[in-house]
Amino acid sequence: MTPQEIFNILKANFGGALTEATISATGGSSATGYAMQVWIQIAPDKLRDVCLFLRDDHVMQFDYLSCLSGVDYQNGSFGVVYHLASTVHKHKIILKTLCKKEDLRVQSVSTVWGTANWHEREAFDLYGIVFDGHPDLRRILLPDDWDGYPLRKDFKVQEFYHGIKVPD
Amino acid sequence: MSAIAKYFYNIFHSLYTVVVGMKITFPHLFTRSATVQYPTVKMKIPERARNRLYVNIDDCIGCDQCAMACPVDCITIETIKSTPDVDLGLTSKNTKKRLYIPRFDIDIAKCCYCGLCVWPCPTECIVMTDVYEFSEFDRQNLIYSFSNMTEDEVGAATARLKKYEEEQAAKKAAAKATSTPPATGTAVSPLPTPVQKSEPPTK
Amino acid sequence: MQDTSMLQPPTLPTNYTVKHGHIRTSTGKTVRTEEMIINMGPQHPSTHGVLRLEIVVDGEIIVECIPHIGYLHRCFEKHCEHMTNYQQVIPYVDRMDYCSAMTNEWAFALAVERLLKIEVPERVEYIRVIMAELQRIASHLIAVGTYGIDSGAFTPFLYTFIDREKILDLFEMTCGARLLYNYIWIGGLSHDLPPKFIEQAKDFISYFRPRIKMLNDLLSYNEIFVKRTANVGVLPKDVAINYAVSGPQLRGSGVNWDLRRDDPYSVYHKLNWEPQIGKGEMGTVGDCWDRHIVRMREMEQSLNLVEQALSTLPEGNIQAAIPKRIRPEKDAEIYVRSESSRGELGFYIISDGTASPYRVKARGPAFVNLSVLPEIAKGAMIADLVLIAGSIDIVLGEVDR
Amino acid sequence: MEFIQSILANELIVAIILSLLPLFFIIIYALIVLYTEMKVAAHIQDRVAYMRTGWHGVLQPIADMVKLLQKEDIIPAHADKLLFRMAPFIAFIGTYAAYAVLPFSSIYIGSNINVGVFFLVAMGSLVVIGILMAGWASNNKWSLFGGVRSAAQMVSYEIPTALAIIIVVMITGSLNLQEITKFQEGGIGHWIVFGGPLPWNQKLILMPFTFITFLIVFVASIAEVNRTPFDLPEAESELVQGFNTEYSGMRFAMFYLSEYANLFTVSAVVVALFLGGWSSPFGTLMSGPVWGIFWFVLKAYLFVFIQIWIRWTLPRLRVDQLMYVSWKVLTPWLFVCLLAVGFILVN
Repeated sequence: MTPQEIFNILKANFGGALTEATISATGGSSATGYAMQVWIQIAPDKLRDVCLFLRDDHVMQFDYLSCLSGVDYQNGSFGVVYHLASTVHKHKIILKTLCKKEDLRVQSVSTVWGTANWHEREAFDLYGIVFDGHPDLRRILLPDDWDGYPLRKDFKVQEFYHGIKVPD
Repeated sequence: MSAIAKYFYNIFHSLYTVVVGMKITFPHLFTRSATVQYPTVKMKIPERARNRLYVNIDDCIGCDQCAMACPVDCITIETIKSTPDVDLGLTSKNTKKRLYIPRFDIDIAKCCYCGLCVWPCPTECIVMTDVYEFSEFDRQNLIYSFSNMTEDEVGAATARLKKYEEEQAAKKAAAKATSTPPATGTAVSPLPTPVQKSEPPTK
Repeated sequence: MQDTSMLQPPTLPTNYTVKHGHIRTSTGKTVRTEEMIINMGPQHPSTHGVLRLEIVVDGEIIVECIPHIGYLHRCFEKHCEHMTNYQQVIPYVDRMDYCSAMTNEWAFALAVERLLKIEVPERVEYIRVIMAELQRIASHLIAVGTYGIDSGAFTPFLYTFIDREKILDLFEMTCGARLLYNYIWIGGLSHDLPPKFIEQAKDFISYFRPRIKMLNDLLSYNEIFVKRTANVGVLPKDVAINYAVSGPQLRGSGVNWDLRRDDPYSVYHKLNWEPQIGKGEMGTVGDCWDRHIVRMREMEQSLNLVEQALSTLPEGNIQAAIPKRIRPEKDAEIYVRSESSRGELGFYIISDGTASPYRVKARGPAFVNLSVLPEIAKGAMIADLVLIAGSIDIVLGEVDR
Repeated sequence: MEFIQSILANELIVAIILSLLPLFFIIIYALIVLYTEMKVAAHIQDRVAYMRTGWHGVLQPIADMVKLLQKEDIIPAHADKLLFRMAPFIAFIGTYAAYAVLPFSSIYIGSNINVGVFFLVAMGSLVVIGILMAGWASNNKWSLFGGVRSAAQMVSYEIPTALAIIIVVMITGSLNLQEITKFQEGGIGHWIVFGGPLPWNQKLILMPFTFITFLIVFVASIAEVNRTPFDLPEAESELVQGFNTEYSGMRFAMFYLSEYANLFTVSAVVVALFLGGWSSPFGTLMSGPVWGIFWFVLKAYLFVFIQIWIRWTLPRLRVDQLMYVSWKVLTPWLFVCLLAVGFILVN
């Protein structure tokens, strides 16, 4: 199933939640792997229902969340990108959600896919994106009392950590 | 299999596999050892081995390619332009040398031995030798400096360069009537977000 | 009086209260029992690196297991954003999963090549298959060797390392390094194969095939090892897919999923080979023994792949397609996955038109495979937890990035 | 031991000398076994052990001992000081006491008591107390595990050893080890492993049962000494180093010595009971008091080699599997052998 068909089915079921799918004419799908520049953008508060539908619908069956990554777009908005795949139908889709820098709140999908638990904790740890409904949202890679979120483009390393000089 | 048969199978099978395991390890008592007594016997190193860096400073034209290619920035080079009247001689590939190199340091403690500096060097003066025993007691000794210019040579070169530049500046001041240089450079714009509207992103 | 704050038991971050129970002894007296919180790691002989498992133990049975990672976090993704060109990221990608550096390099090079839409010459594809499959054997040898030590048999570890030395000699002969190669570049390779490579590789193949059978007899089919690993740490098929587990761990649970075939890249479709799946011969499907035997059989498959690739190696210039300046177009982004020895290794790259990448997200298989550990470790014994963690074959460089 | 008594009139000095004689044997023997274990382990794994200390590493055991002796032995902060210090010596007493009843040769036996074998089993359980004390006293969760596991293991493997001894005693008719060995004198045919010196018709039927008992005692003896595949108490990969995690220096050396001494004791017991202690396998050829010591030590040393060989081949069992083997496999089979031997001997 091509991304366009998936987008149409989603538009039929969820209408409002979907802002749009940028199916780029020029991008097109490269020989194999993910189509470049083809993703479906979803509002952060409708995320969990869309993902539940994507996973449980027998036509789609996106049961494999391959990768969840946070991105800092440097102009006041952060994105969370979901790369989904289906081990049954072997097709793939990319979902994106955008949230303003002031209130970084996205619905957690860790109840939909178990792997999202650690991926979301990493996104929180490195970007500060808060995932509502995450069972145990705390830092995963950095020490618990580290301040600041390192992967943000405007991150300044703290001078001392527990009295230890942090090399710049 | 009924429980009793399984019980007996377990016993005899484990005895059998224990004996099989021991039959495998026994002949190893008599096979030659795969280890080598290191300091007395040294393993042969293949000729492409990437270990310690060596720079043939005579060939180096100070182009800074290797310093830019290094992922960990462990090469620091300083150069002084030479005045046209001085002839610095030719490199082995007879390209003209125009820069003095007072300082060419490689911090081998930081080097990750990836070999990315060897690839872009135009005169192939930086190579990776197969010396792997170069540990030191003091980390400072691991900073290798390959430049062979003495202090006064550096002083002389800078003095000559300064004098030459003053002459140029004076000549340019004399011919001040020409037009002023144009403004250059544009700031690199940050990456815009995927646009809200549905038209595809511009190429 | 030294500060005792450090001495009280480690508080579990989650709201876990230690349960108390009562046991009636034979003399009729009731004895109060209490669960114990133990730190297995970050410095422990069998956590395969700096992984800290905080386990709540009732006697020998594990009630709760919480992994703490991040002790080897080297901010790989932040480094990538400061590199002056894409080629400089390759040495960093090597250091992510240092046990199978070749497959890491290939994953990253594949992603950037697709970003730039470069077609790589045929000879480079075949050499990459040879190198990646040899690296898969070397990585599985480490996994199998350390798994032997976890279960108590020290000797197989040294046999596997003798074999691994032969593969490392092949690598050192080709690209000069034994562990972190920086061999697969974007668009080609750093060196061509030396003249003696093919003949020495063929010797290795004929030497190594009987060694796999010997290792199987010594370890895999040994009844004590089977008793220790069968029906231990069973990972059911749907839980595995839900946790996006990949690689030998997913195939051990009976899911026929191998990215070399299901998300095809390079010339794997031209070579005939078969992904190995766990069938639950010694216990239930998806137990530690299945994961172990899948790795052993995958080594045989990799041997066949190397043999076929060596026999049909075409000629060509391996540095023809290396771009002079790598500048992907603005706002281009791509996620490419490939099969590293531990599972699906994916790179999500966003470029902003300059020579340095804007965002690189590395999806490490070990990081995801480890997240399923608390799920399957409940109810196991401490000796089993060691084996379950060993069967997941984690490398902390990749877990922490 | 009348020979020594006749030289020195005083009774006390004789007792001291007699009690110290095995100590010298143990120390020399421990160095030899340390060297053998190092070399056998190395060659099984296709590597050579130490080659620098002396010719082919001959002086390495001495170097190890000197290192352990002069190393500082640390006591953890909140350890139970008294128990912590006493544990290694209690463990060593348990093994060392067994040397009193081992029949080295026809004229030399520590003390020719007629409950020899029974004394052996009793002393064996002292080691358990030592290890438990070490496990509890070092205030470390891992060593607590090691101590508790070793208690469970040692207790449950003393049952098969005791049962097997009953079978041997039934055949030979006496508890005194010297009698048992005399009973098996006269060549390989008379050893209890092959049915003992009974008439042919009884011997043939008895052979399978005594051989099975021999195998079971050998397996139980490996468990008694905490060697792979039963080395749960000091399982490197799970419990870091089990009960001796917190020990270092002199105390660790004491545990080390008691482990190797125990290794010899247990093999010596198996040899004395089943393979005709100091009797030579060729009947009268090369048999006599001095040859007796040679045969006894050689046979025991052969078993020590086999245990080392097993250690570097097999993986380790889990605690519940360990219990399963002892209670569900070894003990029932021994009851079967007991009944069979009893039935055969009666008629």
